[in-house]
Amino acid sequence: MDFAFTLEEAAFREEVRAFVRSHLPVDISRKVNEHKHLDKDDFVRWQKILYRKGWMAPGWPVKFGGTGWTPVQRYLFEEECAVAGAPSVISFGVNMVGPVIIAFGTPAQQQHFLPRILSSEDWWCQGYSEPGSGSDLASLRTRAVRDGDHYIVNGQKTWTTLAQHADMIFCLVRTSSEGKRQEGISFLLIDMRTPGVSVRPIITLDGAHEVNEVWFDDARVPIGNLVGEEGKGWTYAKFLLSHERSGIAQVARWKRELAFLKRMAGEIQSGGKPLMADALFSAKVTRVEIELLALEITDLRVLASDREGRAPGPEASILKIKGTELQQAITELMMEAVGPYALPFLPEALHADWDGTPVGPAFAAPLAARYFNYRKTSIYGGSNEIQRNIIAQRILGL
Amino acid sequence: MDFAFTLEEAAFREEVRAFVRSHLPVDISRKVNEHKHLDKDDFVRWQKILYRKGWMAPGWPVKFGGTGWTPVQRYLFEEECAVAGAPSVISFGVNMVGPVIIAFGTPAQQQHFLPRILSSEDWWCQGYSEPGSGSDLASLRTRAVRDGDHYIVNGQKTWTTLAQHADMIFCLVRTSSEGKRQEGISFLLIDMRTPGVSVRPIITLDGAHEVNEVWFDDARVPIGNLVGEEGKGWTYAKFLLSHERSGIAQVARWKRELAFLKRMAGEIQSGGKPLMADALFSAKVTRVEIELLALEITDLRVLASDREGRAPGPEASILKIKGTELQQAITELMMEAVGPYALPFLPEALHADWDGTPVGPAFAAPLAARYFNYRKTSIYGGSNEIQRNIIAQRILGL
Amino acid sequence: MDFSFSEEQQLLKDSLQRYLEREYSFEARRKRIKAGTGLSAEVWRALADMGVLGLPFAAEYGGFAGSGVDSMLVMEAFGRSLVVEPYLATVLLCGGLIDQAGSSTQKAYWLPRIAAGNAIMAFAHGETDARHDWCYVSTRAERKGSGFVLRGRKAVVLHGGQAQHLLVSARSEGEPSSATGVSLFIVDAGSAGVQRRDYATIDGLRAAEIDFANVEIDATALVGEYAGAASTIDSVLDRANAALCAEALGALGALYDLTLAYLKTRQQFGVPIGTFQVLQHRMVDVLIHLEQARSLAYHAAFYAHASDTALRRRAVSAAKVQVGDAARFISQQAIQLHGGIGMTEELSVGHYVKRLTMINATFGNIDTHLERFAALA
Amino acid sequence: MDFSFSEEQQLLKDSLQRYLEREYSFEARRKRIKAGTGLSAEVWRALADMGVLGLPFAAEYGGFAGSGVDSMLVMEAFGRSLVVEPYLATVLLCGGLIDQAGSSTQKAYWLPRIAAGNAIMAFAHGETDARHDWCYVSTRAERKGSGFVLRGRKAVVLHGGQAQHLLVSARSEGEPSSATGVSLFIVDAGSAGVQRRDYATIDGLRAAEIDFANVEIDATALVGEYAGAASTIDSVLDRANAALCAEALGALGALYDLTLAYLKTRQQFGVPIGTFQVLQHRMVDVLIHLEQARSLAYHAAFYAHASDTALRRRAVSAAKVQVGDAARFISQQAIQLHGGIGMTEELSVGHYVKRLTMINATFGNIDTHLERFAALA
Repeated sequence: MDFAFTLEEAAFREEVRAFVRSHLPVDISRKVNEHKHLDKDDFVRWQKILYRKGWMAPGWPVKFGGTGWTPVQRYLFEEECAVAGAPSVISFGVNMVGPVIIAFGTPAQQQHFLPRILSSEDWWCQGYSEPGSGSDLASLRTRAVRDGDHYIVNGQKTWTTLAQHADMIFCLVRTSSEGKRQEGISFLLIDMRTPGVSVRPIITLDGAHEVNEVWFDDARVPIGNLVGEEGKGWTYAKFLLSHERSGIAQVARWKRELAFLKRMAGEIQSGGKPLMADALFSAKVTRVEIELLALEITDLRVLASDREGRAPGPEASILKIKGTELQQAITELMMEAVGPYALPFLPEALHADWDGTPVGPAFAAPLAARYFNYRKTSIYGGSNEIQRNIIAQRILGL
Repeated sequence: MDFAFTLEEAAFREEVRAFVRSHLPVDISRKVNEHKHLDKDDFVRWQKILYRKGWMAPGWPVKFGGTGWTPVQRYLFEEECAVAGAPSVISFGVNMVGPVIIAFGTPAQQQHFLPRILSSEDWWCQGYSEPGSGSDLASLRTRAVRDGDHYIVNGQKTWTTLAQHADMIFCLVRTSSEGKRQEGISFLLIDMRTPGVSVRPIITLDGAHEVNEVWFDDARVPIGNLVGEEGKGWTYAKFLLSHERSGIAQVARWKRELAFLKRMAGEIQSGGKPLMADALFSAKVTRVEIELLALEITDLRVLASDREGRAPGPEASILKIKGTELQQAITELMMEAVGPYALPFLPEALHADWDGTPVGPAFAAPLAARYFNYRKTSIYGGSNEIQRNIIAQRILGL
Repeated sequence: MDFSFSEEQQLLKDSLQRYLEREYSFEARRKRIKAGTGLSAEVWRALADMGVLGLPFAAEYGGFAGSGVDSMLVMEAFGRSLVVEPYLATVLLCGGLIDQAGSSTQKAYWLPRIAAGNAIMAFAHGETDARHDWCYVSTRAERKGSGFVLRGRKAVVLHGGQAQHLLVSARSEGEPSSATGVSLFIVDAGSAGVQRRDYATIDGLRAAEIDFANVEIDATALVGEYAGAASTIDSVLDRANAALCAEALGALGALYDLTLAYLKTRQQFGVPIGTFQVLQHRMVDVLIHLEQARSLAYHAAFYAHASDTALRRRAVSAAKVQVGDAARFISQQAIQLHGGIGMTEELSVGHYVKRLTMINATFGNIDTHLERFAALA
Repeated sequence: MDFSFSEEQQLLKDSLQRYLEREYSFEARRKRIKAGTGLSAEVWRALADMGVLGLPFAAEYGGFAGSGVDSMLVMEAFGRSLVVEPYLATVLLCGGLIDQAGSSTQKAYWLPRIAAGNAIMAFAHGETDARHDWCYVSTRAERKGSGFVLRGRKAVVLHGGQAQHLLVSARSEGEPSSATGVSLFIVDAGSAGVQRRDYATIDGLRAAEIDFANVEIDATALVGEYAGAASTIDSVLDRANAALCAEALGALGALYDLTLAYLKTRQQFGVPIGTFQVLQHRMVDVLIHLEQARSLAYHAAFYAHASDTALRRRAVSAAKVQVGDAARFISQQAIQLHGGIGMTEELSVGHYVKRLTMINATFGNIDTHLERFAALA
């Protein structure tokens, strides 16, 4: 047992740190660190920098443009990016549809789509949820009916994150209503510019436009955009879910946020003394800090068992549950820290180019909205209740 | 809306207080206040005092020896008894089997059993649970087979509280295995001296002998001891459960215990200052105090809706859940308060007549054992999970 | 011991609820908020006509000598309809301060105007470095001639931008955290040196940062004793907190109803999600939180006007803790049980959650009141 | 970054587990406790033979220079079998103190004896008014001639009644809570003026209250620097706490196994109770608590011997908090999920629960370590 990194790993960390330090644009990291709004261009700029370095897709096989890193190297890479305030790479392309295309796509699909993901030419989004299909995904009703060389797609997806920026969407669609519900589902790649595809914004309680409805009205999709076999979409979706676990807990990012919280609470005066000197507040922060340290090690233990070739399995659900609980706790403590300054709501103050005077301390403006926004994390990607069902079934055998 | 008691209620409280102050034996209240072991005789002595005053069965109809008090008067009576450190009246006779006999018993049963309950001549215990029937009470298997003027009873009951002192046991027994499981159950009163009835102690993790197994081996029970109709036992049991709710939360008693905790924590030194000055400990005590205040009012609100003739219903389950949670929290805080003095285990120190020197502060001896003992409260009388099922079904309609 | 409402109270409750259901629908509210005016003249007029604006004041001032329980009924109804009008700021805070500390002249002047809906006022008390310490006042008041000069800045003043007049707390002696040395002044919001920055709050109300740059006021502006306002402020903030607990209770009741209904209708895996035991037990815990919160909100409303200050403070702080815990738990569960739809702007769920969360950040959070209660115990 | 055990460690773990499964069954343990001797000669001998008693010491003292991880493996196995022998008191506490602070003569004398199983020792440190403040020492040490006189009382000294020799902390200067001014002495438990009261603890161990009434000891009794023992005590208690976390981990693993098995076998309403979703999710939370506790128990074991004291303290206090929270939650749920049967003396469940609960009351509780961690952050 050794909690220290090897010399090679330490050297790798230095290499990543040096690169990120010299290449991450300062205006972007400032937005990230100060919880400002990030434009599409901010994400794409950073992703193109990674692309040019060859670090856009650490998890992919080398022959498709991956790095060949060990799980620990990937962990260190993510940590260094997070500490420096790099934006998260948008997952839908590189971490979600990419691995599916690599595993199940045709050579033509691989040649067409993968380079465009690496270069950020295509922005992907995910078409899973429907208004009637939340936790019960297999009940989805968007239909794709074969018509010559095309599928005619009709239906509605919802909670489609950042679809307003997307060039492509990967969808679960129903190609058959016979047999078990899961067996009629196929995995289809759809160009967002296809006639009949429309996007309608959903505004969330924090006032943000992050998710959307995506409507398909007789959208014609070439059959070449079907991944794998018709009716096997459920299998590919499960593969996708279990595949991308590295970084699911986002510990490094939340260590940065926790440090921010502690700095903030050291500055905030609470009736004559710094808030961090308040025993009850300090105890809450400390408990989160300890839990996060534990989660970091739990995450590394899962990584390590990965490296040893054992099946990764449903431990990812533990990381998801605990990770989102801690994210929610941290956003709540941040909001609590600013006291009555949680109330002012100035959406314009969330834009980096806003030159107004903040109300109260500058860090306060995004915090309440952010707390509300983060309630989503225990709902999306399989609600925490669904994750507990998975653990009960697959780890506990209940 | 008025949180104050009426003049009549205040006068009644004074009357009760004066009586309890002058009649409660000091040696008994000392045992109660200091968490010492109470003998059978301690309970019986106090119950006989109440009997002579006519206050043994406040909940019974006047014609059977009840008091005719309003629910608020009963609440005040219980509060005054609790504050003074009176032992709780043992429920099995007066609060459990008594009302069943009053509602469903024959005149002969009423004339025989009720006076003996009032005078504490009979100590009752409850024969419900069996090794295979915990939460699923209807699966019970103790059989009573008719043989002339008798039932022949065979089987085993468990978790029978204080059966070692009991003269009588009221049992749910299976008289038929046909139809729905509930329909084959009857309600039988059994003399503990009947040949074939035996009691075996169960020692609990705190070292106490409080519960027992009760075995029936061809025990002959006169058919005159059947309550109501054969096969209707389940109905009577449900009546019993829903009937006795007053005082289920035992708020007054736990207010006394909380006051004890606060006095204790004021005396205990924690590395140079009183424990109550510790912000984290004080916050935990305060939260319990506030919750207990809330529960007191919730309890009174249920009482009030009772008085107004509305159905009492499953609100009792709320009182049971919250009451036991707070009892467990208080016993845990008491144990936590004494720090390492939770470790010493001197069962002899729990007896009032022990004249040894305590290890550490005198109040410390019972506290860890008591914490362990109180884990039972969320299990017995219908586990808190079962209570939540009841609320979900009967209040929420889920 | 009686938990029922009088006939008059029941009438007030019913008529107010009926009015709000008719005129203050979720859609109507949304439009009013969008207007950005911070109050709606026709609603204010209607509330005046119903007697709600004068409810707490004596009959001689156009009121009904309402009790804490009466205020609770109003605020609970407001909470259920998410009313964003300046009732707390004008009637309970400023009206309360004048009623408790004002001279008979001041009362006779201001209270009838408030009751009639002709005065919008705000209590400029909180400050940037106070957070939840409500003794903390660093704004200075100095005598000048027969009058005073005010200098300082007030933070997150509810409806501070809409008020025509401000009640301002300012200190003439002592450290900012000291309980003594604070006075109250009525200041015309248009006075020279008063600068206001009005903004929206995340729960749909309005608030303002207000600068007082050597604002000169005359002697009649002083409300109550010079340097002796502490106990009045404490008392009025206790009543305001009891009222906020009642408002929270209204919102919590609405969230409970919405969520329970959703559990019964939303289908997943071919059954209503309310058939899943985990969600059933979660909803039971929602109910228990709600009932416990209701008990202490009632208790606080009853004792908010008590002359025994220790009793009043304990009752109010206990309620703020219990209601606050319920608000956190029920808010978080209401969203979780609704799933994605609970996150959207167009459903009322999120708006109840936002208001409840902000109530917890107003006039002392859970920890503050926990410590205040402990100190009184 | 490597979370696996070396071959030697795996071997130690396996052989110790095998031995305990064979010789330290629940029944055998019960009999040993009933005997009231506080330790079992044959077990102690076997542990010496296996090299466990000398594990942490250098080879020259008959040991194996074991790391914190090695101690963890031993303590985790002890936790799983609920071993009540004086390993913590003798090997980790007293052996650790002598190893870290003793002169070469003292080490050469004592460590081989401990390793060979020929010395039972106890660390007399805690006091009546200390509670969880481990700096608190009011027992006095005064110079007398070339030696010292000890005066004071020690509380809840683990295995204090069984030890032939005691390591005693005593103060020559400063207030009882002061971190400096404390020395360590080896005292023969049979010395004139030493009075011991041996008693059982609720988790099956033994402890003692020990009075020192002007106990005279000579200069050679001093271990380490005069009035300079604070950092040694801090370090050894950190290692002891890491070891307690490992012991807790063993007990938690056993509770997890027992409870999960019970959920699968216990039938109610015609099905195993593990089919009820509420109990499933509860058990998932048990697992998550266990895994999080395991992570920090490993972390503490690895850094328990670190030379960077801040790193060591943070790792140990973090583990004591996380493992402590897990111990509370899992203990309470293990009983709850077992129902009545979990309350009985004859099932092991309750015994694990008792030990885990007492670990939380030993060498700093959850709150103490939370505050210690915060102060280091």
